[in-house]
Amino acid sequence: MSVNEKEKEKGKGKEEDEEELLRVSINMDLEYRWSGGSYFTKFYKAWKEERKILGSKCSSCGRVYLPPRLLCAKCYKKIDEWAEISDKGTVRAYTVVYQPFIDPRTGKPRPVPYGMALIQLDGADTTINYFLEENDLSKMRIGMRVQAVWRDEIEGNITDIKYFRIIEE
Amino acid sequence: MKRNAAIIATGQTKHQSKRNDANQAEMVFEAARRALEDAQLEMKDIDAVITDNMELFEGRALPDMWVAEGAGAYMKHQLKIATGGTSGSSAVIAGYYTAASGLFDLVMVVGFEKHSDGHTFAGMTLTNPFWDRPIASAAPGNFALSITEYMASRGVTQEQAAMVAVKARKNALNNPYAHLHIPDITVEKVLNSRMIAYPIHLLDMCPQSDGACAIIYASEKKAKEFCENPAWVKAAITRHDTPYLGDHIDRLATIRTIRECSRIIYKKLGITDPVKQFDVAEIYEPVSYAELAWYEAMGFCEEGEAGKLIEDGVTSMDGELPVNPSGGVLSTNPVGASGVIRAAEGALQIHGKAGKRQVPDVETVLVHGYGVYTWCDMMVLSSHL
Amino acid sequence: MGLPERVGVVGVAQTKYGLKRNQTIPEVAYEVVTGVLDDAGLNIRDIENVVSSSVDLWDGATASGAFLTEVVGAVMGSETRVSEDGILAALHATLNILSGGFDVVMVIAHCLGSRGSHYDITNWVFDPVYQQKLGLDYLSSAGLQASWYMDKYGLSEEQFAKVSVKNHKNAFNNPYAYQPLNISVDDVLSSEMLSYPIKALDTAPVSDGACALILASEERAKEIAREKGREPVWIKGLGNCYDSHYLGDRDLTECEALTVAARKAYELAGVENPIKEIDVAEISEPFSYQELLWLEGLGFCERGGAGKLIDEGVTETDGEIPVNPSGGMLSGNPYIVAGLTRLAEAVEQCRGEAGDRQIPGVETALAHGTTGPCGQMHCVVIVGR
Amino acid sequence: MKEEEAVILSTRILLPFTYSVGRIASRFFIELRDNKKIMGVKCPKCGRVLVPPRRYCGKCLSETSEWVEVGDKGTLVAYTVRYSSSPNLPKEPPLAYGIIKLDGADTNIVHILGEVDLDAIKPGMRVQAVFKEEREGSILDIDHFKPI
Repeated sequence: MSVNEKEKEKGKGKEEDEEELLRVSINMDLEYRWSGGSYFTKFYKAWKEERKILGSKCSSCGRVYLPPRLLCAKCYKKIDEWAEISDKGTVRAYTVVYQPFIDPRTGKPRPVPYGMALIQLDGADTTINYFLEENDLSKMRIGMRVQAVWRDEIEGNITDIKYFRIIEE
Repeated sequence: MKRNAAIIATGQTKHQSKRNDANQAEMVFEAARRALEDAQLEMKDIDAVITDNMELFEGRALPDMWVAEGAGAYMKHQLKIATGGTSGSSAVIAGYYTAASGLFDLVMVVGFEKHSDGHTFAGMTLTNPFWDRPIASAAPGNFALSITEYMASRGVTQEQAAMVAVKARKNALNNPYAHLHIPDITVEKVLNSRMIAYPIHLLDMCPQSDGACAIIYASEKKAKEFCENPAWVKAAITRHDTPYLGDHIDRLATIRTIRECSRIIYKKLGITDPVKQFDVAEIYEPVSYAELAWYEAMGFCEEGEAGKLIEDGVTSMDGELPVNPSGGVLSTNPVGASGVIRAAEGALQIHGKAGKRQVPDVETVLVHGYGVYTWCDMMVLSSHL
Repeated sequence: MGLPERVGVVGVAQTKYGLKRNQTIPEVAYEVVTGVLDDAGLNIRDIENVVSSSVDLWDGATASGAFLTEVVGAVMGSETRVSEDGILAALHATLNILSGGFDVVMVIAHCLGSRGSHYDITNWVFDPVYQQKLGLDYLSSAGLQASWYMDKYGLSEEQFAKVSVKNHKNAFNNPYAYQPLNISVDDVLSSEMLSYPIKALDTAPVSDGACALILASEERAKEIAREKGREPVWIKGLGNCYDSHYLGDRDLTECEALTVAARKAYELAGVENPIKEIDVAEISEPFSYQELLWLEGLGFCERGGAGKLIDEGVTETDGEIPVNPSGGMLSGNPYIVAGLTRLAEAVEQCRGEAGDRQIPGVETALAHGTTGPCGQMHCVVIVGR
Repeated sequence: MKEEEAVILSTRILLPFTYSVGRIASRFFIELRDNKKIMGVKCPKCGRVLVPPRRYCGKCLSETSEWVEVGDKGTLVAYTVRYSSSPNLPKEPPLAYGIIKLDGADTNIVHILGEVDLDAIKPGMRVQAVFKEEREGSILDIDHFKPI
């Protein structure tokens, strides 16, 4: 039970018991069409056709960004270089999430618990937050090495990676 | 600034988990009415209204179209600010510029959130669908990641974080508007509460509240007319950073936005020892660990000394710099209102109207807002023009 | 009275409007950011604050202003967001400058209208208690307003159609316009009936785009403009006004909020007889009848008199008060952006740089934006040389 | 880049919202549901009878408290007939909406018009509320207003 629920139980006011207070239900079902633009299009083409992860590389400062993006904010310079990034990386931060919540992509609760990490893929200067195969905390540590486990069918979106698996090197 | 402005009145609802008796607009109305009563003003006296909240938490498009009427905006200048978690503090800053523009004398700012109507965590996961929308894990998950990094780099312990949670909830007992009132709160209780995302226990995290908070600004020429001890704005600043969670390696320890805001504001106001020179701080700490990280970034202690600061009681009610006498975001979190509450609580301390949570002889207050992983708003309020 | 200090517009940029179905928000925004910097002769580091305008439900993401942070150069910079029509972002930026908080502020509005469903999104603007479940959206509510307007003042569908004919024709002179069309009144009248009396060609098409301006304090504006061999265009007056939300509370034929907003703007600008003193007006008309109704609210004629204005060609490019020489919203500007586009067009007219759509000898121009159903909120800005 | 070359992602936002209507609207809906009565509230300051009722008068910002029953009959002020379809419409188009001044109210109410020849709708005509058989406590407990 969350703090909110507990309080609700305890603090159920007298008034609320006596008084009928109504709510209206309205289901949101909104559809949006997102374009990948120049950078996500290039990224997911390489991802799908060549199983490559490409980062945007600033030709000025050399930083390699994931996700790919239009410009380097540090240099305020449009990015037109790409750098190939490994699907192996180092965990910079990790957690196991136990708190359930509704996933607005489905309208249903996302299953918990799941392991999640900020992973710095080899070749990138930023990290990617992604699911871990492991959800046992005792097996996790900062600095551990992980590798992407890909689905059999590559559709060209981020969930083509099932999760990252802890590897020994 | 060319002109000055001060916060002259505040009003808030009793924050709680579920307001069945009032809809969103009615909660805004309650807060606005209370602020008017605080200054003994009528709605017709107000020249401009600024509202803020998080649209997708309750699923509203242009929510001000409905609720700003409750804030008394009828036939007035009105606009809505939305910058994520900083929405409230951004609205507070927007209100300041409005009141100092020379075009408006009395400006109402109202922030609100009615989490029981909506899906806050779901709303927080609506990030870029090409990237981390399927993975985004709302505040607890996102913070948990950064906290494991922070603990590793700073050696902060779960006990020290729990002390922050205890301090907040003890302070909240003095605040009749606070959402969580947990009289028997202890470090053990925090540590024994359910783990929601390692290492965050339920009681390390802010609640989700239904609530609204209003402040009224006055221009320099009007402030004294309606308020004995106006809370003058001495400085206000905003810094944003890139919008991807993964961009911010060691986010809590580095948090360069807060460091930069502090540096600029302290330089401007001649603050060299914030713990001594501020009398109160109202800061935006959605999770216990964040408060420790913000201590370092705000220069309340040396790097890595935040755990000691809380252990030494420096930031408790009877410490040298009471932080969040209101109970903070850890005790009350209607997101769109939370930034406004920080300013309202800071102003109340200067107004001398903070009741049981009043810190004696307050002259200078630091107010802070936080959102979107790293975004920061900061304001300094003073009893002196 | 006038504004306390002068605020100048020193840069404008627009995308070509239309369906940008292959682009992202940052890409669309970047085009106008580079455009406006180039137009003003400034570097991104010269921008002290950014006021953006966008709406989460249109963007389909939470705190969607964050999609702009990198492209507007606000990483470790100052930025805020107004969730309204973009003209309110410009108004707020003006207050930023008047307060003395900033000297150079960028204003930007974006909307990818083709990303989501217009009917769906505008249904979520209506309050969930009494109006949303009726299925109301901007279209149905506009139908109510238009038919009431016809019934009360005897305007006709033909007169509404003439607005559409005029604006689509004007769009041929505007390289940024999406849909220049050579159409007749009959074409409009025989187009698909969407919600009586509104037909397909009476409505603005779905479109995508962005617009940006740079505003500066008097001294800075003069310096910046001088470098480009120009005079700044000055903000002479502005007003913004909010009306009741429930359609049943409003006399939809009187657009009282617009009258109040216009009065404030005229007072500041010293305009006493708008039709004589204003040389060109850019008015947000997502529906053809609204151009006429808003002209009445703006005081260009008596209540019910706007039909005569369109009949007599008063609002044609060679008439006494040219209205929407750009082609207006009917030729395709997205919601949220439209009002800022009107301001950009008004500035271009004052500069004498409006190309084929230039009205000769413009000294004073009016720009109008609106947010919410049936013009619930209106903003009027007067600019001049 | 041509449009067809861009990677496109179709996303949906699916969320079941439940909005509390507040004490005043609850009473209004309960009266609709249980008694087929339409209630308004009176502003203590300006004296207007507000229908549908709310906790505050938007013009005066004073708290309302006095309940007033208004008629289920009224006069049509304005209307539209909606033809283009949308998933949000409570009935299949063409669907007529009206702005209705109920007898005894100072504000209008927006609702659906039914049992009416769509070509014969005229402002000024008298209309009356028709209640749904199964009522749940919402604005749609009034199914529509019909001409009388």
